[in-house]
Amino acid sequence: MNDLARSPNQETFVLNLGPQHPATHGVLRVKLTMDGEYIVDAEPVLGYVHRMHEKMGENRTWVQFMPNTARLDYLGALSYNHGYVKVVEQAMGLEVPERAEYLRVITVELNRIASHLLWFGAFVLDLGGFTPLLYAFDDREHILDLLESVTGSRLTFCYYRFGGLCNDVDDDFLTGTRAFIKRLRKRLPDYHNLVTKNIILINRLKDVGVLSAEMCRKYGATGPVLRGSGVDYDVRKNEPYSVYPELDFEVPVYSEGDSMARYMVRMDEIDQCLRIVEQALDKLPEGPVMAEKVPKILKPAAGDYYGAVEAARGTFGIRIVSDGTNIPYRMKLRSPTFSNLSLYGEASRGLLLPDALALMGSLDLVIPEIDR
Amino acid sequence: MLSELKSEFASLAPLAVIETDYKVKGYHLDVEVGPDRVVDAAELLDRLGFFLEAITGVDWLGKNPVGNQPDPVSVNEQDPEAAEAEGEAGSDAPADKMEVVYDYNRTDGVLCRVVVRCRLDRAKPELPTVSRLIPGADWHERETHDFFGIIFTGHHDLSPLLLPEDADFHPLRKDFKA
Amino acid sequence: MTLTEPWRVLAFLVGIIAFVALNAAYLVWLERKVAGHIQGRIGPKEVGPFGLLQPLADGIKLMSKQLLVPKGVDPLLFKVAPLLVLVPAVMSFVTIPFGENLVARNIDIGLLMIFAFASVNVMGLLLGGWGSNNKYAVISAARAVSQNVAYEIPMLITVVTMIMLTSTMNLNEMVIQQGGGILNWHFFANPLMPFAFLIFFVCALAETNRAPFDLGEAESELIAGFHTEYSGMGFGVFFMGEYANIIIGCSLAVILFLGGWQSPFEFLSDQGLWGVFWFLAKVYFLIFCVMWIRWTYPRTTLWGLLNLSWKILIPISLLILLLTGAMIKVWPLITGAS
Amino acid sequence: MSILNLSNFLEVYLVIAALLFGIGIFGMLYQRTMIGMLISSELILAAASLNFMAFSRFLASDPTTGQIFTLFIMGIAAAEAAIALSIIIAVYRNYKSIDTEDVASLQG
Amino acid sequence: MISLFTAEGLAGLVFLFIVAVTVGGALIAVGSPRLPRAVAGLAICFIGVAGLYYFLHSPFVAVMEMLIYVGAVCVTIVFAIMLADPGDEQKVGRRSAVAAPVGFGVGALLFWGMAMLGIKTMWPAAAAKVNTGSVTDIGHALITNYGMVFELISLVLLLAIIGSLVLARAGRGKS
Amino acid sequence: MSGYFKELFGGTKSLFVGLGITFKYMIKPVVTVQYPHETLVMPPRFRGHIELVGDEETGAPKCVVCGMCQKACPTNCITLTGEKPEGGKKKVLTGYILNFTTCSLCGLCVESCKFDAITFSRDYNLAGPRKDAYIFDLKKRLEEKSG
Amino acid sequence: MGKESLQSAIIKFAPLDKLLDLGRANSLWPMTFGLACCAIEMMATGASRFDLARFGAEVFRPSPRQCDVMIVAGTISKKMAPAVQTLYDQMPEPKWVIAMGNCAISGGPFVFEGQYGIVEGADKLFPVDVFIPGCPPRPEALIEGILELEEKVTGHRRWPRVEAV
Repeated sequence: MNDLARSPNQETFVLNLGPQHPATHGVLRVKLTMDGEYIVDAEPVLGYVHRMHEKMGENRTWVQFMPNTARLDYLGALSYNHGYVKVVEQAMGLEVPERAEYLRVITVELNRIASHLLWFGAFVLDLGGFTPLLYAFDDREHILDLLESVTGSRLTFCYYRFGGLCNDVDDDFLTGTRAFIKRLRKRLPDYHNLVTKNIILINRLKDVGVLSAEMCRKYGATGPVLRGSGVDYDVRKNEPYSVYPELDFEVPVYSEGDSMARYMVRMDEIDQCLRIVEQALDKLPEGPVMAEKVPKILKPAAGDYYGAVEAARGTFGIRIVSDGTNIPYRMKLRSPTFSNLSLYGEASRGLLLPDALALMGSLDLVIPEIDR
Repeated sequence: MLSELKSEFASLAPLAVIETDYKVKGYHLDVEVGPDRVVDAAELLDRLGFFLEAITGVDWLGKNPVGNQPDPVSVNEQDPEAAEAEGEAGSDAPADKMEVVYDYNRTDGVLCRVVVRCRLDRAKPELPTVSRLIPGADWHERETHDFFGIIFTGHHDLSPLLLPEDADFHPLRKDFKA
Repeated sequence: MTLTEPWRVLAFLVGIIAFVALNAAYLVWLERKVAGHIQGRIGPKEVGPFGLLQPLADGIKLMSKQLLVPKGVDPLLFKVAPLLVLVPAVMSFVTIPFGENLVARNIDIGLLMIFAFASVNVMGLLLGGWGSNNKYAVISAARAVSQNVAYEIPMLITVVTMIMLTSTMNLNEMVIQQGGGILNWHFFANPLMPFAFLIFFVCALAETNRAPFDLGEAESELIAGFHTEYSGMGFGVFFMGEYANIIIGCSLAVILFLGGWQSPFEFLSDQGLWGVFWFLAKVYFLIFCVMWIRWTYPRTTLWGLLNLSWKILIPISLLILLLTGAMIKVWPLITGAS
Repeated sequence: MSILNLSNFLEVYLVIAALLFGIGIFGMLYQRTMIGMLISSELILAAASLNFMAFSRFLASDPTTGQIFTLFIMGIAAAEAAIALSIIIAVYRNYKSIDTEDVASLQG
Repeated sequence: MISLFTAEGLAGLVFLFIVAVTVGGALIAVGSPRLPRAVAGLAICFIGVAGLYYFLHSPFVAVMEMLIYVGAVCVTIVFAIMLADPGDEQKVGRRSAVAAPVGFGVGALLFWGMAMLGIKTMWPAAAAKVNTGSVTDIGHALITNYGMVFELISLVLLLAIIGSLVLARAGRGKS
Repeated sequence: MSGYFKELFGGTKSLFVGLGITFKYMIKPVVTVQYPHETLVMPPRFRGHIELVGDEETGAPKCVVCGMCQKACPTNCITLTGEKPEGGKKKVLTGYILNFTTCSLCGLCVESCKFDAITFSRDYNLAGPRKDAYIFDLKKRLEEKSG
Repeated sequence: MGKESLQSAIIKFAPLDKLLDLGRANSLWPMTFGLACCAIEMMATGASRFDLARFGAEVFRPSPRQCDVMIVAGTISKKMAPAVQTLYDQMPEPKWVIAMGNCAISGGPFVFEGQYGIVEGADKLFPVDVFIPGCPPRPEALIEGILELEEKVTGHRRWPRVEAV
């Protein structure tokens, strides 16, 4: 297979995938050099939704940057909220009430499920199955209803504040969440029967787009992509933050490194997220959701700070540089898919077009997060 | 791990190696090297099993770089405004610098984040690329070049990554005006 | 049947074109409804009662849409291709028996004729894709053809099996042989036939470029495949051709295996219009299955597709051919029956 | 001989076959690409088969003969086309460097 | 005089149409410098020829003509064109100025001669046994009288398949 | 060989299982909320564009023109003007313009308001042919609502 | 009252262009075209809960040649603008544009002084027929937008207006 694609004298042509193409989940453009249906070279071209987040970070106060974090990765907005408040709280030395931390975990994990569900649907859509997308959306709507009842938005949540949350939850949310856990647990087997065990899907994903652990390390890939390659790395476990150490969950790891492994990691993660949410609901303490001593105007001490959280797609790192004023001096957003996508060029070489698209789908791209 | 690393770094003739408070800073070791040592540092960390999480730049136009103060904890404990005043009083005329920051991390369960930073003359920001060694650095360096105009010598393609193909501006420079 | 020939031809043409157009329109509606309900939603509803006027609206829309002939295309090929897809499909209806006496031309080699027309269809896809001067369309056309060629083999082998079994290529005669209740259908003729039916059905799906074999129009890969550059009625004609082909494929499956216009029970009438009813009922059931399959599975790849054809369908269909041959010729010798 | 029952006269077919033949010969000389010549040769073969068919229909004592000849011609022609085309492709591959470097406009 | 509104009249009309399709297709096939269009013309011409066969009471051969020529030969040619990229066709196909007139002359001459031959010859009266177009007859003939030829043709086809496979492979491997 | 058949049968079975699942969902009731005919109830915290809150008795806006919301807004979509009436001590709101088209619905303005003078509206289905229809004069809206 | 009015309109043999308008208004095929956050809400609108299919508008065509309406869902960056323009130009007449979300209306939250990367509104590139504000708008708002567009095409509204409460 590969020797065909590599021989130098082949007649190749350039196929421009995107910037508007159904498979690129937004506006990524991939310049493919093809020999027939084999890919000789793939070069992602980024920047079609570059929205200047880092520049905006230097123009707004610390609090005002909050809504931007939600628009970086609109599928897992709360993870990004969380990462941002975490690093600022760390710089300011703010204590967060326990209830707030538990609620952060509950909402962030619900958001992660929503993100994975959407990925699941969109991935199967890439592979040509339309129906699972709508089943996933159906479940996702329930999560969005829950989150909307708490945060007021469906997608671009702006819920966390430095030192806590902007709102407490009510009982309806708690019972609703429990009901949702029950519902999703009942529906997951259907997903597996309909999709995971489907022979067509297995044939398309098994041994397709194999990424080695070493390659992931070289490119800095994180999240389910890395865990699909057999590396047990999850910021929630390795660098415990929030109340994750008090919750019992596993990090699914598959060692095959193919698209199927990445698929399985995410599907298993949904299970684990449900476990986390359930435990957090059980342990949810009473109390305030906002720290008492939060200064009106935030001015972190001069210096730089780094914080990382496990977002749905991998490690979201945020480096802030403060010069001691109420406006950040520099804000660097390290988005996981930026690194995850950077290995695409090498990984897709020699693949067939549909396999390359399966690989791209399995990386779970959210383009605005890459372009920032 | 940390002490071991420190001794390894000593061989690179770093400008500063500072152990930082992870709880506040979010990383363990802050190393400053000269531009000629960036690749050596990358090689060292790569050999020890680190991966490159991100590369970024900071433009210190008309300011003295902050970031690796000797004791961030003590700085934090002080009145922040006093610290700021002190920082400014420390030197009279700030030399315009451009800083490149490399974040390294590990995935094998050992919690150790290393920051390697390199300060360059803002008038001529050039340093060697590490993308030959760590392919993942490729895009990060291109992005840093996009935003700051920092030139990574030896990089195979520094054309704009996030900005339009014909962009000739560097928006994150502090003197950038649209 | 006292009509003179020209009137017969005219009646046939009008009838078939109306049938195809109406079916294409309402099968799209049905497909959208089926898809909707499979996915827990309603589907077209607001345009007319139950959305029944939806096809009409779509038709009006498509017809009034600007017909773009993009730059760089070969205008002749670009315009001829949709016709090459639709016309053979319509022609194939000539020999399909809708009822005992309701067949436009009872041709002896009807079965072969349908395959001959089907092969023209391939030409249409190929020229449409090629004429569009669009890389996606070209790849799609190449895929569609290699797929069609690969699946013609197991399909023809299965059909040869059926010809051996029935010793005729006349479709009406085949149906007549299957009279007398459900158990006389060829589907139950021997234990191998269900497998033969399955192979035939899979091949029919592949030949008509339906999911999960719709590689030619794989949206996530090739935008809209060979009809990427077609707008308005050009696209509409491709669509009609596709649905006409589905009807033909399902009709053939019904005629070969499921008893054509015969009623499933001996005591229920298959005379006159009842025959048409049974025939259409079976055909629409199979079409429903086609849709059901489309909205259930992900798409295969070209590789998977060829593997399926060469590694599974062709060996098994050959095996069925051999065993059937043995059953017909050798079994009587062994048992001594004539 | 009315214009509407031309189909019942042998001569009509012979003229059509001759026309096809002439067109084929013209194509052979006119077309310079190998595929073009192959196409022309197919026309010549079609002309020959048409003659066989016509004679078989109108003159032969055993009407299957012509049909069978035509079938054989088809077989040969198919084989010939396959071989010719694979030769053509091999030739193209070896003697032509084809590079389609033009980057597509934003299609789709 | 046959009226247009009878079966025969209509058939005659269809016959004329088919002749037009055949000749038109053939002209497109040889006259077009664009290869895909030429193949389309060829396919159209073969559809016409199939129609002529039908009028010659041989539906089986007509159907085979469609199946083999349109479905197989033309598709193969289009495939070959795709593989060999016709964009550069013009470079190869530099045709000399005399090719067209000479070709036309020779073609016209041959057509004229053969057509005259066909028309002027006094053909014997139609044979008593007119073919009925049944498949059974052809089948019988194929495996009785022409069994040997049938086998030979199979052999030729097999060799053709192997040969083209070898050729195609070699072409790919060498680069 | 046995692997071949195992895969064949396993695969075929998986296909039929999949068909069974879609059939199950097909006969289930639909989940669609038919929007213009039936509507969802927005949760109490739903964030639409902001709206001025009127005093219960007088109907006049509760806003005291402190400008906190304007300052808190990350995208500068709020412009408010006020003037001191002659003799009056407190500022009175004269105009409160919300450019909804640049709003990011973050809610920082509502949080920053110490007087509960602004709140989120329930408008969740805005759409229209004119762009400037979404530059709201909130004061006017309030007056229309109360008056 | 919706259905009745449509049927009666057809029965009365409305003038041809009125019929054409009715056909077009009830068969608005959007382009599969998402730019950013709003695209997800656009998908949600097509999904089971809101089901755009009821209005015959769920046929998301990936090829611009087969689309009637382009839903600009998200931020148009300056790098993307030429591509969006091309797509618009590739659509055959008659065509419509819906600007979904604040970014597509005016650049949304990404407008600030000295911004260098985005186009401040789709109407800077081509005429826009319907604007749907929100960040992102709820799926109902997109349905409302489609209905608004139908109103614009046919000149009257077949569906009840929903007042937010």
